[in-house]
Amino acid sequence: MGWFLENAWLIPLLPLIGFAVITLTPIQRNKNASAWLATLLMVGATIIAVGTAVEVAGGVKIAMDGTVAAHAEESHAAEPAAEKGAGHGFEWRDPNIVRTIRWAPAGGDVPFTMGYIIDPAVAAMLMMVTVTATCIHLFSVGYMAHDPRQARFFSFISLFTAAMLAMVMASNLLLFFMAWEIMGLCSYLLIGFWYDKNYADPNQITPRQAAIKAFITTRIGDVLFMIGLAWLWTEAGTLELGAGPGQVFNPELLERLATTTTGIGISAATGIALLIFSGTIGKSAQFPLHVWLPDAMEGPTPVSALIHAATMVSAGVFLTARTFPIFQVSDALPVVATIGAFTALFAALIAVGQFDIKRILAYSTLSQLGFMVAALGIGGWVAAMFHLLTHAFFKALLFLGSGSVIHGMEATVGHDSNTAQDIRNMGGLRRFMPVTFLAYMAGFLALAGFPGFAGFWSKDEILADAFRANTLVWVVLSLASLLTAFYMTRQIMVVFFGSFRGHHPRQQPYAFVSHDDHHYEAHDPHESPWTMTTPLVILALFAVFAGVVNLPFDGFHHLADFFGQEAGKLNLLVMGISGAIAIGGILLGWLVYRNAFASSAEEADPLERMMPGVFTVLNRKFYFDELYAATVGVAAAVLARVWTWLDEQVIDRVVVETGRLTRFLGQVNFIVDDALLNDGADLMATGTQVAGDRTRRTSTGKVQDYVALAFAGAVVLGVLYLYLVR
Amino acid sequence: MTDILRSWIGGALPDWVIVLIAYLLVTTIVLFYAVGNFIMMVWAERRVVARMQDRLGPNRVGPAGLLQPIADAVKMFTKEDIVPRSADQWVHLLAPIVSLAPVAMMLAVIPWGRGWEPIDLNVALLYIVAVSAVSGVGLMMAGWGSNNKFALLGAMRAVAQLVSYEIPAVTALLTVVILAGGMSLLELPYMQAGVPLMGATILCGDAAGCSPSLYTTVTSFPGSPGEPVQALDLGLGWWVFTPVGLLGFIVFFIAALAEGERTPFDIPEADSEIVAGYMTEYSGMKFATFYIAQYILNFALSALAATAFLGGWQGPGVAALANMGGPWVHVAAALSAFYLLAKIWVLFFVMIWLRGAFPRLRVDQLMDFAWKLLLPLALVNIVSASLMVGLTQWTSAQWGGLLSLDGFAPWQRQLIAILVTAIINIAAAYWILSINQRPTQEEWIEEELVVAS
Amino acid sequence: MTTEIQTEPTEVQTTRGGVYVIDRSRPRLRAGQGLLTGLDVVFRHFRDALTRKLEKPSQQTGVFTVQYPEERLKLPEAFRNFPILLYDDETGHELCTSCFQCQRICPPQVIHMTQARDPSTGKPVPAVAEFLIEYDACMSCGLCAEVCPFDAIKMDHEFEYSTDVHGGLTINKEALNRPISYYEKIAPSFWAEVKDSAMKKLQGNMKRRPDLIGVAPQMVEKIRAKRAESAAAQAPAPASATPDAAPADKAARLAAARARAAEKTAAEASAEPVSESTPADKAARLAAIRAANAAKKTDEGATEAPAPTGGAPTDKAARLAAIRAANAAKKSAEGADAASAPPAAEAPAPTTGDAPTDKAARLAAIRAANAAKKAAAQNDGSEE
Amino acid sequence: MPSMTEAVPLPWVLTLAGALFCVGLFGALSRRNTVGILLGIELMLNAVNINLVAFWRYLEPNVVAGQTFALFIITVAAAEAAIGLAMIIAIYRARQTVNADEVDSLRG
Amino acid sequence: MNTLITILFVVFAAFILASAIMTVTVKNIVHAALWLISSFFGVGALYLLMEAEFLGVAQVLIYVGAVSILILFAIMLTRDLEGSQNRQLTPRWWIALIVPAALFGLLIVPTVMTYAWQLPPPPAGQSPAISGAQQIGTAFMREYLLPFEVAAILLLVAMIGAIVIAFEERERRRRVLTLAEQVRLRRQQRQPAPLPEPAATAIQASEATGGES
Repeated sequence: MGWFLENAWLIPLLPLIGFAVITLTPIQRNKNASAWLATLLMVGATIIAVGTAVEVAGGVKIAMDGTVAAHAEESHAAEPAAEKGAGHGFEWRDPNIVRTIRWAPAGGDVPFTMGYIIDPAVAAMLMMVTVTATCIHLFSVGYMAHDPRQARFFSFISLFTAAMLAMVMASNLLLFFMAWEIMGLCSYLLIGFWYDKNYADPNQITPRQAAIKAFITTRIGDVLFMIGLAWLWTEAGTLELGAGPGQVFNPELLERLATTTTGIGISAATGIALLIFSGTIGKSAQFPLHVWLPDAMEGPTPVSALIHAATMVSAGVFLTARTFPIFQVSDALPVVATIGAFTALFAALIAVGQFDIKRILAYSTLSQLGFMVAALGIGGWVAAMFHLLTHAFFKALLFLGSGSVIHGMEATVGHDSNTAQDIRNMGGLRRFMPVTFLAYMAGFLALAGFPGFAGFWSKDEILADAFRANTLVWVVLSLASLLTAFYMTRQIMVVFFGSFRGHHPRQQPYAFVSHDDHHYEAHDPHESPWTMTTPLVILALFAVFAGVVNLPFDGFHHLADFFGQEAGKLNLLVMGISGAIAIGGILLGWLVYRNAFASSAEEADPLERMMPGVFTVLNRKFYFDELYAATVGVAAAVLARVWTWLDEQVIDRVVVETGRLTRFLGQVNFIVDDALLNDGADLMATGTQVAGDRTRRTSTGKVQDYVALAFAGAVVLGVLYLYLVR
Repeated sequence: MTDILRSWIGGALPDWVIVLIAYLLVTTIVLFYAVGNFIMMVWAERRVVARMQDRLGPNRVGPAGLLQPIADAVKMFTKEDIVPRSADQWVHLLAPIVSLAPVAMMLAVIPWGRGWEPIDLNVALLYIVAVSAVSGVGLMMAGWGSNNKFALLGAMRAVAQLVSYEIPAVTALLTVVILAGGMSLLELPYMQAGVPLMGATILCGDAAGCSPSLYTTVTSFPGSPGEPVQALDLGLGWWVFTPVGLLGFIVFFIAALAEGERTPFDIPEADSEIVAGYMTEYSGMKFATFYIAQYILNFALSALAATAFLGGWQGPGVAALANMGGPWVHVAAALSAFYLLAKIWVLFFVMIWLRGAFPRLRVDQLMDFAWKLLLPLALVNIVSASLMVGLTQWTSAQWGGLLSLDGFAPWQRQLIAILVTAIINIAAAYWILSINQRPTQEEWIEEELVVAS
Repeated sequence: MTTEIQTEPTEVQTTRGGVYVIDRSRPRLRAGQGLLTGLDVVFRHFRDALTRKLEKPSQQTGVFTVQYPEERLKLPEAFRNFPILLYDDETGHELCTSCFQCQRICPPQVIHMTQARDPSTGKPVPAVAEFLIEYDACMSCGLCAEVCPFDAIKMDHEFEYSTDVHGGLTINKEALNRPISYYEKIAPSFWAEVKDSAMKKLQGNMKRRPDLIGVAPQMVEKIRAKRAESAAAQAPAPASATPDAAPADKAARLAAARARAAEKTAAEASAEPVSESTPADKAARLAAIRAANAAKKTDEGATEAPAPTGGAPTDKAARLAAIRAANAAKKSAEGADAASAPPAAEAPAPTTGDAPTDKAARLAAIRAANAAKKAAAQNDGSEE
Repeated sequence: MPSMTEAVPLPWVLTLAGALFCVGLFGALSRRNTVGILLGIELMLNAVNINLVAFWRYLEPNVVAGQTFALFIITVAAAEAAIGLAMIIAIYRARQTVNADEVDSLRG
Repeated sequence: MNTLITILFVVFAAFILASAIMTVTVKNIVHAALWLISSFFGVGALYLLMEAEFLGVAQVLIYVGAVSILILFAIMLTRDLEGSQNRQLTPRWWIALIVPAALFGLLIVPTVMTYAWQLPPPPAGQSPAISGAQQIGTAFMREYLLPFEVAAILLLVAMIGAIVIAFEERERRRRVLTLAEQVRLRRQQRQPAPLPEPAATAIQASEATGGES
């Protein structure tokens, strides 16, 4: 007992070893070897992570001195933490193991430490991350098989996985932030993985532009996050996670934070919480900073699945969940809820108007992350974590499925992402790719919230919490969930049903003239190799059955018990409504899209025919990119102009005028001097000149003379001190 | 030695006279030992190299040519001592002395046998390194004082080589310092008791029933420092058998070849290029002094390599004989001295062997080799050595609680450490060798074509 | 060592004999492997050199040193060092007919000889009276043996001639003579090629040689002893007049062979030589031969002799002739009586000098003396 | 065990160090050759080291600070020698001289 | 024994000072450097006398083994213009003599001699704990960690700086080819460029026509 907990540090270490080995050794010259090495190391990490989770579930706790205590049932898990209202039951539980080493002295009493901490939430996250990462590694072996930079790809995603796991396990917010930044770097590198790719359309965003955009956008949130950490450190003197003395969730400290009022009228806790939440906004692409995530789809599809659907973006949610005690004592929760709910609806609306299969999923991800954030905002901590886990599985599944679809489509329409990812060029794929279709259906039903699937249970729990806490939020989320079902049905209908249109794809407005794609026409889309379908099947199983870990019935709150938090209450009304919403959304989608694009890929979208204006707005993503370009971009340009003007017109002018004035004064002075003061001054000047001439000889330019003089001065001073002063 | 003299002479002389006599006696013995070895080395080198070239070598003077070095010495003594007119007289005169003296001083701290140690210096390793660095001054003096461009070139080459290869040599010796936890040379052979690879980590299970001829008392062994225990001892726990020691030994031995100006690195006296390097203007006894200095340096470096990595005087049977007590201790000492001498001669044979096999390097190759190959390997080896010490000797408290090996038996910890260091060293060696590979033909052809055009 | 690089050599037969082929191709070497391979090769040489000698050409390792004084390599048949003269084992007759071919072709001009004359008639016979070779200047080119039409001169295998005295390396006929069986032993196939023609020519020459002329000096004693034996057995016969006049020592024999006037020979020969066979002695003999040759030439052109003295003497014979002519002129002026006295007085002077460093001077002196003597004698003869 | 502290008074050692320092200073001030100046500076550094070691030995033999700082000074001396000689070589390349009194761009 | 140590100290001191004076006065700069080395040796011996073994050995290693070699190298790289017959002292060497003499006579000697040194009492029985190499190493890793790191960085910076300052830009460094490489290069240069194979051209042609049709 306890071996897995003791050696949990191996979990991030194994992918890190993979990264180091692939990067530093000649194994990088062999594509297959590097891919399989990374995958096998991930399998190892998965085994340890699952073992860790099992041990945590078994209640094993290891104290600092190494004594192992195994109790099957924690006593305090049963008793409700506090009767603060629905869902506000989060309470920091003692972790199962904490192991730290000191690595840098800090100004305060507590030095900075590095180490890992494992509690149920971490264990669940570890399991989720490792399982999805392993599946995606395996998927990538097939998906990236023909890429010349395969070794680099595996090195990057290994590094990313290591950073993500390290972040999850971090015992310390500083370490958390470091891993967070490494993830940001990996995200940048992987979005820009095909950095040499160019498009015919000059307005279409290229991978390298997307990478820069993602990096800079998230940087805004990260900087604010770091400021929040600095503030927290100033206030608390520590960044250790934990509720003990000298740790950030110490009740007295939280109390002090909540009562300290800053100059702008909010409490320190609120300020810190808002700043930390900025990190979440950046990383999880919440409303004002959401623009980078859809463009991040320019990266390889496994990257989209791993980083931009399952793990990294949910790290933002995890951040808020991790620092939830601070949020609890602050007034920031309404902000969180508002932003989350708004993003959920807003992104779902945009998703309706997209044609790129990956972008639809990307906006869906935004929307679902909005769900989680909103759930946190209304205090549904367990619901948020639950949805985070289930969403990771089925969204990774959907992305991998879309990757499989794209992989199949490329056989027909060529390696052009614009063509291969356009759902209008697909259709009827269920005949060609049965395994992908079935897995995709599982993911679709889970995401749409079809009763019985994983997404239904988790989303229902969020909705139930929202219904109890804030009706407005509930309404917004319900709308978003309806839209979710609708756009997913749209996608399914267009992609997998109907007739295959890929043999005559849409004409690209900027397509290259000489295509060498014509010889692909003969091919039909094909099913993907086993390395790609196996992860799909595994993840599909999760998508179907992952919900059972936390059914809203008494006695089935396994996850809540596991976390040691209060379980959500069963609300049959809400459950019925959400089930009806899901089924209604699917029916609506089926009605609208059952005959869409029946004739050709050039046909207009049915929704566009019904409401052309609205659809255009949705398709153009509410013109947010244009808005940012028009506001932030223009503001920056204007600011630059202003500074140029200031520099040229004001500062330079002042300098020039000062010069002129001085010159004028000088002329006046010259007259006075020449007429009045010349003789006496001449004498003085001559005297000075002679004196200077004499003095000048001491300045021989020879260093030795200067040193001799310096020492002579020292001797003189010393003699004065020794013989005269004393 | 002092004690023996005291017991012989007793109170007849004041104590400091006895100490002085003892010192002089030991110095004389050691120097005679070294010079005797020098003579045999000269003979052996000529004979062995001759055999490697399918010749017989000198075999006319004395039985099997054994008296050939004596004849050479007589010739050297009787040759005219020529000092070039434009040479710097004093510098020219002092140079051979300055290059021989430090070499002779190196012999002072080497343990020649079990209990046969001239001086116990607690910074002995550093002392040897420091003193051997002094001979560079002698070479520089020889090169400059001769007022000859070949001599100056040779001296510059010699000193550059000496300084460059000192770094890998010292770095390789640092692994020994890390393993031993100190810089004293006397402790090293005692620490290399035990069995190959595992060292003195196989403990006697039953304290009463362990044969003193097979088991020896070890005080500092991994796991429980300070408590004397009985460990299996065949006198073969040499560090060269562990991955760390092996890599360190290889690096140190190669660097020692360069420091002793042995053949692949005999660039300073490359006779086909710069006549005889810094020795160009020397003849007679001064030349012989340089010659002696060079061979004794080889001898001392071989002794150092043997002591640091090959167990020194340690060998099968020494501990058993010493455990028998009484006069057997002296037998053990003699046997141990023989072991050390045998190791030195094996190393010297390898030097001759290399001379028979390899051509001379170019200067740039020499520097590349030191800085791009030996030094990285030695640095990696330091990491390995630290890991080895940590894995075999640290408690979990010293690891910050991250790695707990407290419950393991010493031999298990040793095994883990050997596996880990072997992996690190092999991977590093492979990596460093692969990045140092010569460019393929296409690459350099391209480069040269660019240069040519 | 993973790669075995030194495969055993295989012998391949070609039209010109067997060739040993060693396969040195090897797979690509990784870093450091080449060094180890080199060490391996060297160690194999070391090991084998301790245990075995290099004997076959196919063998690549083993000691190849030959410890020379104790061990010697078998010399090949065609090995050549210095020339020797051959004589017939049975009859003792030398193969040399004194044809002067070798003397002419010798690049360093170290071969000197005089032709034997019939003492009774004074006519030259196809045999050599004295034959000298200066080994110290010989360059072992073998041209003399090449040109010899009678296969009389051959190249020897003996090469250990080192000495600290140059003059000791001027070898006379007795020292040069070897029996044919000796040469047959060192070069059997070469001798077999020429044996028949050489013996045939020898038979022809022997017929033209009166008495013991042309017999190797070693054999002369033997033959003479045999004859004396047979004569003693029969009766004191008047058959041999010459033996009385010929003294036992070599110089006397040389003089006997050289002299044309029988009555003068004995007296001169006894006066000229010195007791020991010093280098000077040999040098004197050499000078005598040269002078004799020169004199022989003056036989042919006595009237022309003064002419070259006016011009620059470019050729050795001419120079000798000039000296001789000068001396002869002097001697003829002094008179016939004194002609024999000064040479006899002069000749010992250089020979008794205990450090004859200047060979040339000595040679010139002897040569001049002898030439004068000969010229005087000849002048007497011709004037009378 | 006899020791230096009993045999030699501390002021002797300090005087030796001071004399060495002054000799070094003289060398640094008077040499024309730049390398000679460097030699003088090395002597001065050695004098300081002698002082440090002497204070350690006589006053605080249980504290390692004296030796530690002597080692730091040795380090600094090594760095100084490397940089100084590099500068000398650079000056020599630029001006073909190593004479300190010819390098006087600072002259007023 | 104390007398012996006193004598040794005096000898060492005289040796150090004599070598130092020779260093600063001797004409030939190489001789000066050699005298400096002997002075270093004397200081090392003094350290040993003061029972600072590690420091003594380090002195020999660093000063004699490295710094002086460096100095000798520098002298030999810059020496050819500096004949030993040139004037070795600056014209104002008397100033340079007065200042150190005043420093020594007026400041150092009076201060050292008159100050009341608070020497600790001689230990009774055993000698005081002398810190050896191990203690120094521990000190470097504990309380002097920061200075230690700074010294390391200083050395690194000095090394890089020395290289940068003294680096001589060459036109282009050319690798010296071995004989085998030269032969191979020649052979390759001699070979004409390989002609395109007829089969390949045929295929290209057919492709071209196929593309047109």
